[in-house]
Amino acid sequence: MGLDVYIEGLLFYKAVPMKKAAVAKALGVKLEEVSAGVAALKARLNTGALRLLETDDTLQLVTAPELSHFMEGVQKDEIRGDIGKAGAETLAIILYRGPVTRAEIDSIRGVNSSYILRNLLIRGLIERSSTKSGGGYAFSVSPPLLQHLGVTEKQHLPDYARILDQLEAFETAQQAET
Amino acid sequence: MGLDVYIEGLLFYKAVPMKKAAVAKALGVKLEEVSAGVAALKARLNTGALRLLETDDTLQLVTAPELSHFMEGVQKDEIRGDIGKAGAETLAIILYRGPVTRAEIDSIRGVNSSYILRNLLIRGLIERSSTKSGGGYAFSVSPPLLQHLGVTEKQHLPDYARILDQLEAFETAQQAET
Amino acid sequence: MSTATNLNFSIKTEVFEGPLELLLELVERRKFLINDISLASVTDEYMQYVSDMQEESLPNTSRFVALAATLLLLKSKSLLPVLELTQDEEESIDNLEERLRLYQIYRDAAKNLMNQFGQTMLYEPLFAPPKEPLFLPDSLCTVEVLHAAIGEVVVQLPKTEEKPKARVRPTISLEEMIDKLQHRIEQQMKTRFSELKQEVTEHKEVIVGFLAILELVKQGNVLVKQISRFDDIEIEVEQTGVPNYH
Repeated sequence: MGLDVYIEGLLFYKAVPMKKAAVAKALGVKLEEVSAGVAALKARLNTGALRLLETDDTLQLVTAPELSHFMEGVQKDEIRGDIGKAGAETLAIILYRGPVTRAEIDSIRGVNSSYILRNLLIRGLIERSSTKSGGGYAFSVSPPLLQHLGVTEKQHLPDYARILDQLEAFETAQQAET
Repeated sequence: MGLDVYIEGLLFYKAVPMKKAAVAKALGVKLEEVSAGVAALKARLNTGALRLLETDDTLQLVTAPELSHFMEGVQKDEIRGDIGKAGAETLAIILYRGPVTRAEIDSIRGVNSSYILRNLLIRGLIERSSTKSGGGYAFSVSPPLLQHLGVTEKQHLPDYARILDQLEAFETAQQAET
Repeated sequence: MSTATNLNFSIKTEVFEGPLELLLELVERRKFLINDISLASVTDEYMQYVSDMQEESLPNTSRFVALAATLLLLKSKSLLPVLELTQDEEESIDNLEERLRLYQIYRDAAKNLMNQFGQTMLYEPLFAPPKEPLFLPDSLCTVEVLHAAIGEVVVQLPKTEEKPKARVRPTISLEEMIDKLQHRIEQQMKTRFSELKQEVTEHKEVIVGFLAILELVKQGNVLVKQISRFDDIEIEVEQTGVPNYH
């Protein structure tokens, strides 16, 4: 059996997002081998009901976007579909620039974002981790955020490439000036 | 998409055995049609980690028997692992402040606790009960854990009154804000 | 009613969380690109909005005032090119354009996110309690560890004033800021704005009055006469030519 089968079994059993490092450890393989297994699993799942949801450091099995309408009728939980202007701006910065500190977010938005960050953390839409330098937290994309956006990885967002191009063009222009 | 995909998605989401009649109802089809979908699903799943477990009147997604040795190891590792810092914090909140809802725990911790609560529930450290208002669950420490901790009266927990006062002051302030 | 007031009408009813959001809205509303010319041209509207905010003692006004200072410098410079700015000031003007461009990219991305959020959900399994009840305590399940953990939780409780709701006066008001700038320009240009200022008392009038003078200088509606080589330059304003903003 291929590594993809073990990854699938493990993620099915856990049912919640798993750190890629924990997957590698449970399988007794290196992180790079997990990546190969992930690619194989994604390809195989393609015709069924499940998809592999991937953030920078986690993996999770979820239902396919094509099923979302049907699933919506099956499930009971009320989905809070509103994130507001401030929430959306903060999420955009985290999606395209994350992991990113509060100071960076504040500086881009020109306002204090601590209240909205707390709100997004409580809703599970973002995750925080200690920064390498040790000063405060860095915020990054969480699996539930991708679940709510209906994509299995952030690169699949409809305008991901376009926005990334714009950001690159901006930075190139800035460097040219200095 | 074939009926097999809908059945797979539904069983994956429910995560427990489902009556075939309930599956038929959720899909809006007849029982015979479910049988056809089940056959297709079984054939498709054959190469992956999941299998469709069928009794006379129920259906359930399970891991393949070929993986059973691996899955046992995973379960053992899970038992050996500890609940972690976040788990201890969440458990402590439930011990001191319980019965307490997830929303209250999330607000106190400032992050989403749903995955941690799942783990504490699976380990039998906490219990959940429906709230009086009907909105979600309230969590309390399980009787075996109380016994394990040697706690007969919550009031005897160290700093009990002071900590509860501080938590209450915080929650009152939060409510005043919203 | 002047044109400036009309333009402000719909802006007034909107609530802006931050100064960049307001500024971008003003620029885009006129279908302008972001550059020093467009920023200078929306300065009046920006000042008007902040002035109203200040009058209503809205929270976070100070944020808007800080950016207003940069905008006024930018506008003053565009109208009076001889005005000398410090390097810091030049940078803050350049930075403003850059910050606004970067903010615009994320703001646009945010609009799409808002439309997409919650539309197509990918579901994870419901929680299924174990069939046979387990009890798996670990080394952290002791009263000592949990006491320490709750202590940590209590220490980490956020301060409740995090949510911006207190209505505080901005630390620096628009008037103070304009006073300072005016003083500088007076020094540099040796003009007599103060004479005009004496005629107006309301702070809003000071603000728009100042902007109006800058406009008048630009438009050549002001008679500048040099009385002698070493004298002050006097500015004479025809009262009918001053736009009435209020």
